[in-house]
Amino acid sequence: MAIDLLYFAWIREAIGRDGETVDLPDGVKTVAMLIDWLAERGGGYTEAFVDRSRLRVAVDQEFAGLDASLAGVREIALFPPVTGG
Amino acid sequence: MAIDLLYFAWIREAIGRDGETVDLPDGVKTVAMLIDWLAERGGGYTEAFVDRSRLRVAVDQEFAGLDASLAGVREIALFPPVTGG
Amino acid sequence: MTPDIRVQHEAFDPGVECARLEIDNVGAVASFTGLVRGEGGLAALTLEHYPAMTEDALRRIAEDAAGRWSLAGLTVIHRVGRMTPGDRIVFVGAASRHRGDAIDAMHFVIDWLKTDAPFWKREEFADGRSSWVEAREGDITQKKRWA
Amino acid sequence: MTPDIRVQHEAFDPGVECARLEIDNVGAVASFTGLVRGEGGLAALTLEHYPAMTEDALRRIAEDAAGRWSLAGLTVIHRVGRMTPGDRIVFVGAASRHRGDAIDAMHFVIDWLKTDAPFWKREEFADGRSSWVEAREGDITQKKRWA
Repeated sequence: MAIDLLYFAWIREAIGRDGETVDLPDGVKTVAMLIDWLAERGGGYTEAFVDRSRLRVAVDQEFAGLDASLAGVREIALFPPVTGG
Repeated sequence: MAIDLLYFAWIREAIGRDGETVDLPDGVKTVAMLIDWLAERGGGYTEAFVDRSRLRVAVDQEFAGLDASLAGVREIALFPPVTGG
Repeated sequence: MTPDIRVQHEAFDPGVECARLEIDNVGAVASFTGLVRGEGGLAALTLEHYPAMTEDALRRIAEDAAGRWSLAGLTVIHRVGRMTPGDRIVFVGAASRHRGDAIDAMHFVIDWLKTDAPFWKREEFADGRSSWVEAREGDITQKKRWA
Repeated sequence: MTPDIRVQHEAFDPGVECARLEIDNVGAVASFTGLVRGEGGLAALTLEHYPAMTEDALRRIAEDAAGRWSLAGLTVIHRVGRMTPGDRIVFVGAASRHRGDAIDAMHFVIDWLKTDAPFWKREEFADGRSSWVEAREGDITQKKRWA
């Protein structure tokens, strides 16, 4: 299954790109599993996801938890806690 | 003792003037006594002071209670609850 | 920080007043503007006040706010005289490093102004009636929130 | 009442926005303006956001406010891109018949915006350092006040 990933703020900087489209392996069912899978790539990915308490997620443009399912999802955004306003 | 009285809003309208200087009789020691004394004049005075729950007072330009003393006071203002803003 | 207190017949411009509060290192400006509502056939509102006391009463409220919150600027303007629907009556603006201080100080000043500043409103209606506005019990309740 | 939501690179004018909220029968306009503070040698701030989501997130917060309070108008403007000290970042304006609704709605929107809208601030300093702003624990606490 193909899914669009978007990265913001220091997640984007650590990974070195603002997004990508990936084909999910069969076993990757939740956002947490997606992050495990990405972190295994090493380098900037590992660095970006080393502290998951500082990681926030949107699933199809809605804030979600790390336990959110990936079933039927088209876009996952990964970013630090927001700091606007 | 001479004291300046000021009237505002419907107190002023009932009495028909915005203020006056009065010579206080000896027994008039508090704002409440002053009001009793004024109310005895009849007409607009009686009307203005008929409902004391709706009466507010400033003594020398500070909000005060009806029990405030008149000793050494120069100016008493009598008015309804404020409605600015 | 000296509060800027004005009691005046003239109109004021909230945009100009807010911009004036954008002082160095201010991160937050909160403002409140109160206007004459033209409901129920209201034709005009006349604001009477106690000139010798009004500015001091406003200054006391503003200084109380300045003691409770960290402020870089605080402006309170209240018009007196006759106004018509849509006219601005009152402005409170507060500036601070952080939003909480600016918003709470502004809110405090307008709540206290409603009960502790010597203004009285008289309404005139299109049909010729006129009456003094009654004080609202809710204003006392609202003010007590800050005790 | 449809909230007016804008996410833009361009500057905005709080005075113009407040005046726009002075609609018929509005008795109260409350506003908040957030500015770039030039403390600690800050040279510039860059606001990054999640374009596909930002406006919806702001609209959701605004509609939540419109459901909680009686509002005649609600404006939320957030700039993105690079800004320098003194620049305005964000504006929230609320209009209502009564002051409590306008002030509380404005306060609610800015509090929720701080935690529920996808913006991120990167600071650049005069000495060349740069860093992402850390989220403040206090912003979460502040938001929970409205639960």
